[in-house]
Amino acid sequence: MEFLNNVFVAPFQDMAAAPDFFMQVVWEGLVSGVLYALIALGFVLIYKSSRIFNFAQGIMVVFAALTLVGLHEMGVPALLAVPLTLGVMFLLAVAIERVVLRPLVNQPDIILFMATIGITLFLIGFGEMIFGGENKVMITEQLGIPTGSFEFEPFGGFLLIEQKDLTAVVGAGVLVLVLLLFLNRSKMGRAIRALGDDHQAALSVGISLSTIWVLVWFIAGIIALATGIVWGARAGVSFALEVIAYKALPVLMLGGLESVTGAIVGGLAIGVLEKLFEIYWGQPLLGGNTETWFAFVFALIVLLFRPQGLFGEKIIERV
Amino acid sequence: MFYRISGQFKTDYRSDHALFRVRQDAVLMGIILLFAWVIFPFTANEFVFQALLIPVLIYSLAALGLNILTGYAGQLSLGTGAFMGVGAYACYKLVTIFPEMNLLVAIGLSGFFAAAVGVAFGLPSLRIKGFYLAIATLAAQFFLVWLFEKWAWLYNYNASGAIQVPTIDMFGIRVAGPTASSFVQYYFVLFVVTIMTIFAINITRGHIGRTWKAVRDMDIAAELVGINLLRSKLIAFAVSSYIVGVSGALFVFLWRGAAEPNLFDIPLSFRVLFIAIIGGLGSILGNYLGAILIVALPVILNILPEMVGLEINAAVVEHLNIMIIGALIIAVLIIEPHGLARFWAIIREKLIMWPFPH
Amino acid sequence: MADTIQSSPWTDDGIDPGAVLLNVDNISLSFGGVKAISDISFDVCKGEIRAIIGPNGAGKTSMLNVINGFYQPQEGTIMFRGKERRSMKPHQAVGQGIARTFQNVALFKGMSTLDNIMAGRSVMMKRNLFWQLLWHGPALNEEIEHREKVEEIIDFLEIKHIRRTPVGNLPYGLQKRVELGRALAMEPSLLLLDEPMAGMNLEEKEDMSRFVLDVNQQFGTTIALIEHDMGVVMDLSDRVVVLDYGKKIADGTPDEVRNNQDVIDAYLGVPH
Amino acid sequence: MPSTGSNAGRVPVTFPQYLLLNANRFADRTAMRHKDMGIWQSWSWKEQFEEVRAFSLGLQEKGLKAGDKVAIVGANRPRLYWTFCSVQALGAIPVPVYADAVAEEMAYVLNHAGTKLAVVQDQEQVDKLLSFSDDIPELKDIIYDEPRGLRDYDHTHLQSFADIQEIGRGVLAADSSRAAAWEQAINDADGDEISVFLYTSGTTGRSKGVILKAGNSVKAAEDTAKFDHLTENDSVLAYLPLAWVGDHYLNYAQGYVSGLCMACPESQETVQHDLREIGPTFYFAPPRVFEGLLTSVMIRMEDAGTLKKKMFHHFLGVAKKYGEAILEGRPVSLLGRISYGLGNILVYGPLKNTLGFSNIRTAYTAGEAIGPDLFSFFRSLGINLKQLYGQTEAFLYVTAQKDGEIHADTVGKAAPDVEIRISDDGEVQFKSPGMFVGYYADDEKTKETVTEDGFVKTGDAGIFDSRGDLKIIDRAKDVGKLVNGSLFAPKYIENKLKFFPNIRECVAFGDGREFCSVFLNIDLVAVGNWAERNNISYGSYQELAGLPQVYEMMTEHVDQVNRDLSNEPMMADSQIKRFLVLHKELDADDGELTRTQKVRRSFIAERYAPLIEALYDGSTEKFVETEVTYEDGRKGRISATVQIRDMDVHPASSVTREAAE
Repeated sequence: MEFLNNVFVAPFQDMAAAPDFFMQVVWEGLVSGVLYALIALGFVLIYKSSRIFNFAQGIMVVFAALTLVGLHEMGVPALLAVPLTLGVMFLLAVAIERVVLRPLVNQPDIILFMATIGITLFLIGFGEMIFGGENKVMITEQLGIPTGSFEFEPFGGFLLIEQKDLTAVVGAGVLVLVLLLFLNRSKMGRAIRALGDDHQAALSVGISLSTIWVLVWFIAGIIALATGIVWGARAGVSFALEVIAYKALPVLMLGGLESVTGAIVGGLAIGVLEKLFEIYWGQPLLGGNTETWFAFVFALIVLLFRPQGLFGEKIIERV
Repeated sequence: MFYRISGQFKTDYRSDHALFRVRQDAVLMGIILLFAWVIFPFTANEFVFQALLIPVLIYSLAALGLNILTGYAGQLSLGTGAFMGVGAYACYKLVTIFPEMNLLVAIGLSGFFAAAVGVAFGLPSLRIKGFYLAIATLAAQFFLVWLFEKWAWLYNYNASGAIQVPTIDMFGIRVAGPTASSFVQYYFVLFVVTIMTIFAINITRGHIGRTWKAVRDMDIAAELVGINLLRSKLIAFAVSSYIVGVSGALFVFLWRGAAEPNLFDIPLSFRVLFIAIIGGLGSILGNYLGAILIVALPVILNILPEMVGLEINAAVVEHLNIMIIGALIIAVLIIEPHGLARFWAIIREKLIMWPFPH
Repeated sequence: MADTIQSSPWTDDGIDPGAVLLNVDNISLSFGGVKAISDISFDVCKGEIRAIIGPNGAGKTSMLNVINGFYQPQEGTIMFRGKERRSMKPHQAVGQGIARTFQNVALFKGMSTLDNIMAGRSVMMKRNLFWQLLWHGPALNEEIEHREKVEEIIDFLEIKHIRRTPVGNLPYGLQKRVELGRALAMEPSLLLLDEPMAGMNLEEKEDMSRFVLDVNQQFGTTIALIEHDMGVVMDLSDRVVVLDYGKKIADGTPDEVRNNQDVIDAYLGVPH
Repeated sequence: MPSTGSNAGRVPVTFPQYLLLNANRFADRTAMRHKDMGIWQSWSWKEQFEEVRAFSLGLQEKGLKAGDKVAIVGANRPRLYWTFCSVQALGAIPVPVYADAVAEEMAYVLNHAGTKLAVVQDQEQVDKLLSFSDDIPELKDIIYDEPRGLRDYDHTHLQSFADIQEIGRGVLAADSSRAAAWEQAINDADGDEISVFLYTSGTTGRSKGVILKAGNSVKAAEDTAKFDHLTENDSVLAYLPLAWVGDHYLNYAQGYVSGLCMACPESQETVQHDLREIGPTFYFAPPRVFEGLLTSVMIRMEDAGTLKKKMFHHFLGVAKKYGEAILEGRPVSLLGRISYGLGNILVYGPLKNTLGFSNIRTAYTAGEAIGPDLFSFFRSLGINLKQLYGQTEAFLYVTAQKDGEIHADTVGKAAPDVEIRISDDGEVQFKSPGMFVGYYADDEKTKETVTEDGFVKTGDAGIFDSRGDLKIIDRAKDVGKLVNGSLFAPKYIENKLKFFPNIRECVAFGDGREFCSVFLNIDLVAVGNWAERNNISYGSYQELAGLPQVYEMMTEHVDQVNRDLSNEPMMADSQIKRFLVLHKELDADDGELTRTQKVRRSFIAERYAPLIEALYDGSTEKFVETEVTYEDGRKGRISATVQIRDMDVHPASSVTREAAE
């Protein structure tokens, strides 16, 4: 009885008892969710345009953040470091297209997936060798990101919202909007979207496949940099960041590999839910640290009932 | 060139289904076995045992387990490390609860725990396919490692949170624990790996192996020729996880001596996956080739600069190692997506066709 | 030698020659509101070659998919070997003696011809995991027993020279033949062929026609086939069902169907 | 298992008697293999004995009697080979027929032999026989091996091989004395029975049925089996046409006598592959097969990497230098032996293996002249390739080369127990143990062929060289004489020229003339390649053929031939004094070649009469105009001024002259 009470009643009583704390938890979850969504978005873009399940998206986040901080450490002014980092990400996109994608064109999905794992490893080794493996601090202030915080007192309680988190959410929102505009309005964007459906159709737009690939990987790089700055500001910059990239995976399961909306909604949902679960169930009942697996198990369970994910279309198998 | 197959013909199906349809293959196998069973153990020093021979065998076995699931049955798994952990923890519990139990039996049994967990996490495979399934296996990875950490019963409430291999004797010979000799441990591992490999070869060439490949190549067609997909996939999960579990038990008991939960974290899973990929998916031999490469590479990278008089600090070597493995994976995929095993197959084919190029 | 093939129990399904083997009754099937098949009924008699024809999108393949359990119809019943059923899993359909080939070759690309056909006998191979681990003994004996059957099929279809070739490397016509072999390996009492001659040249078509007829005559296998080439259909089949836009528009002998006005309209694309 | 009682100690004089003997002495050794159902199905001598007995008794039960003729039609299949012995065991006569013969030809043979039963391979042959069943009234029953597709045929006069065997087995089961009686009948044979009718494929006129007697055939086979040391440990791949004397002799006759294992290929297309699998110890192929092999070896090596190609050709050079000497046990320097040994590991061994020649102890070629380079190539690899000369009428062997006495340009000495002579007009005649007794139902032809003193005329012209080896130089009827009375054998000269890769065709003239002269056709591919390598440009065959450099090259070749001829006393006078390179390629479409690419000498002589005239009137060039047929059937005319070259003649070699005198 007590067990049932602990699982099904007590957590909700706790939530109702301290609504301000509940709101704080949801906010924290949302902020993480934004980051998950951003990484997932990078995945989706690349998958849509080239059917590549890009396992390296997570490491690109770390790599971008490291490059930014590393450049700054070498004495490059922060505001110059950003475009330079973008340049590095562009070179990376070109290199990946040349060295990896082009020779592997037309290989089965799984081979390309494996190749991105290869890229991941390479970037880990390369990044560590150049920038060292120790923790770094994100150059938040130097980039002009506000570091203060807003305090609210809803329901007679206390709610703290850090300005950098708010900036992150707003910034991410703007980035997503720009991206959606680009995809839907520009010729290049339409080509990218068409590519997922039909190579020939995309080619008939008159843009070469390699250009599109470089572009898509570059966009993924921009997103990675944005994610890296935001997450780095919260947790510091190190290869431990890579772990958060894994969080994007259940988001993809949930939202579907090809759905931009799915990535955003899935990311936010998972961010919030895992936080709630950790606070109200995980810590009191399971000894905490459930965030490592909650998202995966949750997505797995959802998928069992909806194999196509939340936003996928029903699959009709044909023979 | 040395493969001269003229005059080697089959007069019944039994010999046509033999493992070595060509005599030279059997001879080659004999030579390899001679090295593994006699020459290596009697010439190796402690370093070679610990840094090369034993880990190569254990990693090969783990990759073999993964390869059955991914290479033969086509179900991509990213959670191998955790299943190794299940095997290791199961074995630990078995030998601490039943101290009298023969270690061989304990390891054999611990595989069944891994198999059971594998089947549980394999159940979704009927509904979830491809990359979605790969992500789902990560659920097992993260959940299990978390469990190893949080479920204190698993590590007998040790303050350190780690498992420590006790001293174990078998037939009066010390096989595990800090004082066991590498020589003995090598033979122990070699024995288990040999048996498992024979089983794996047998099952992959039989009709169950064929149903796996059918499911891998085209699951809809497989279903329509009467193959029960769920059954076939679950058997693959069970067999694969069993082997992986056994390798996990060997990993801790016959090599590492102790383990913390994070030992079984995602880097281990990936390590095994790389071995399977570089070695060649859908091949038994490939696991050994891949393991040799992945295990030997850091050792060589460590030794080589010294030998030529260069001094490179350990961290750089470590990073270089990771980079090279990453580049190696990409290179192998580009040159031969089917891995080192296919390389060998091509070389063998060339030797048969010699002097003709094809 | 192929002597033994004649005495194999391939056709032993308890149905007398000429009696109804399969009866499809008022079947309707739709996907998300789109009707693929509406209210179709026909029967297939034991020992005959029954053709299902119709223009593209007529619902022919969907019909086969319903018969072998790949799709579940929303309405109607299927009677096979005297037993009525609403739905079953495809692998259960195989167990009951229904085998099929596919419009787009659906072979196991990574396997050899031999292994592909052996895979067709999966249902009949019973040795469990334990015996498989040991290999020598019962598992090997079972393997050999089935190999012998498979070799008869290989001989029958004249694909000896490609026995060990990975099917992915074979020309299209041969792939189709291997696929037929895989279906035959299931020893079906009803064989469904989905456009067995699609994409073939004249010579390949003649070969395939001969094999289809030989299968029917030598083993007494009942065959239901979909085919576009009208000449082939008329030559091969005993009776023909014509579908158009998911509806049955004619049913009868080739001659009857050939002269049916609805059929002529459908093929000429006259709107209705 | 056959009883040995009544036959103990007697030397068999028929093939069925050998079957009984082998079933005892080689009981469990493999007698027959057949690639079928993916594996080599095998039968021991004992099993083969049982198969034959069952079929034979079944035939007996169906009413087959001594003296009846049984046609055998099909590819190399164990059951068809068993039919030979089954039929012979009853004193009946097997008549193998070429399976690819056109219906008319087949009907002729069946009628001529008077076969009342045919044992055929499959539906195809059944259909063929049924298609002209009205023309062969005597043929009553057909027995087929493969039942595929025959299920719905009317089976009143059609039965499967298996069914007949079932009848035979039924007989055995019902009455155990039948087995003994069957064996007794076999043992009662004294060798005077007719063993087989072999119909010669009629290049001229109708096929003739060569009658061979059992005792003679057995004796011949025993002789040659001993000559080549064939034993029960040997194996052959039976891939030649069943009705051809070569197959019947080399596989069936020698097989029964020596107890070797005969392997039947899966199909005609897989022969090369099956050969590789089986790796026989004894092999026969006509020269064109060896030529095809050499060509394919060279073509396949073209794709190899530079280093490998270099290595390959280096060791081929080594083989050329030392290979034959080592094979024949002649002294070779240590360095040579080491080089060859290395080559054997790197090239010859693997090459032989991929060709299926690894285990070959004895290989034969015959039927036409083989190029010396081609012959040496295979011998230098360590393959004991030899030549034989034979005929259906001789039951194959007339001459054969003995191990260690091998020359590319001869067919060897008389085979064991064979007597050979050369008639005054140059024709080879022989008397041999396996010699035929006559053509079936054709006494006239028999009389034409057999001389009064019992020699068989071969129709081939030949000479003995200084070593006493026979050289076949031409068909006897084509051999002419120069004005001075010496022998002129055009084909002999043409073959020598054609062995040069640069020469595609040639026609020699000289009968009734002062000297010998030739037309040459260059090989467009070979000479074209040469021209490309030497930066010589040309627009057409005609232009290339007329180039002075090409004439230079041809002069060298002709000179080489003359040198060769000068060493042969009988041929020294046939040295080529003048030649020309034709301005167009000889073509079957223009009627200059037969469809089998043989030159039609008389037609060419008529068509190019002005050129021949020019050859003998001393002019150095001649303008000609010729009508040609293009590939699309249109006709046109080409004209050219053809150069004519004079050649120096070498003095006849004195050494050999002395020896000859």
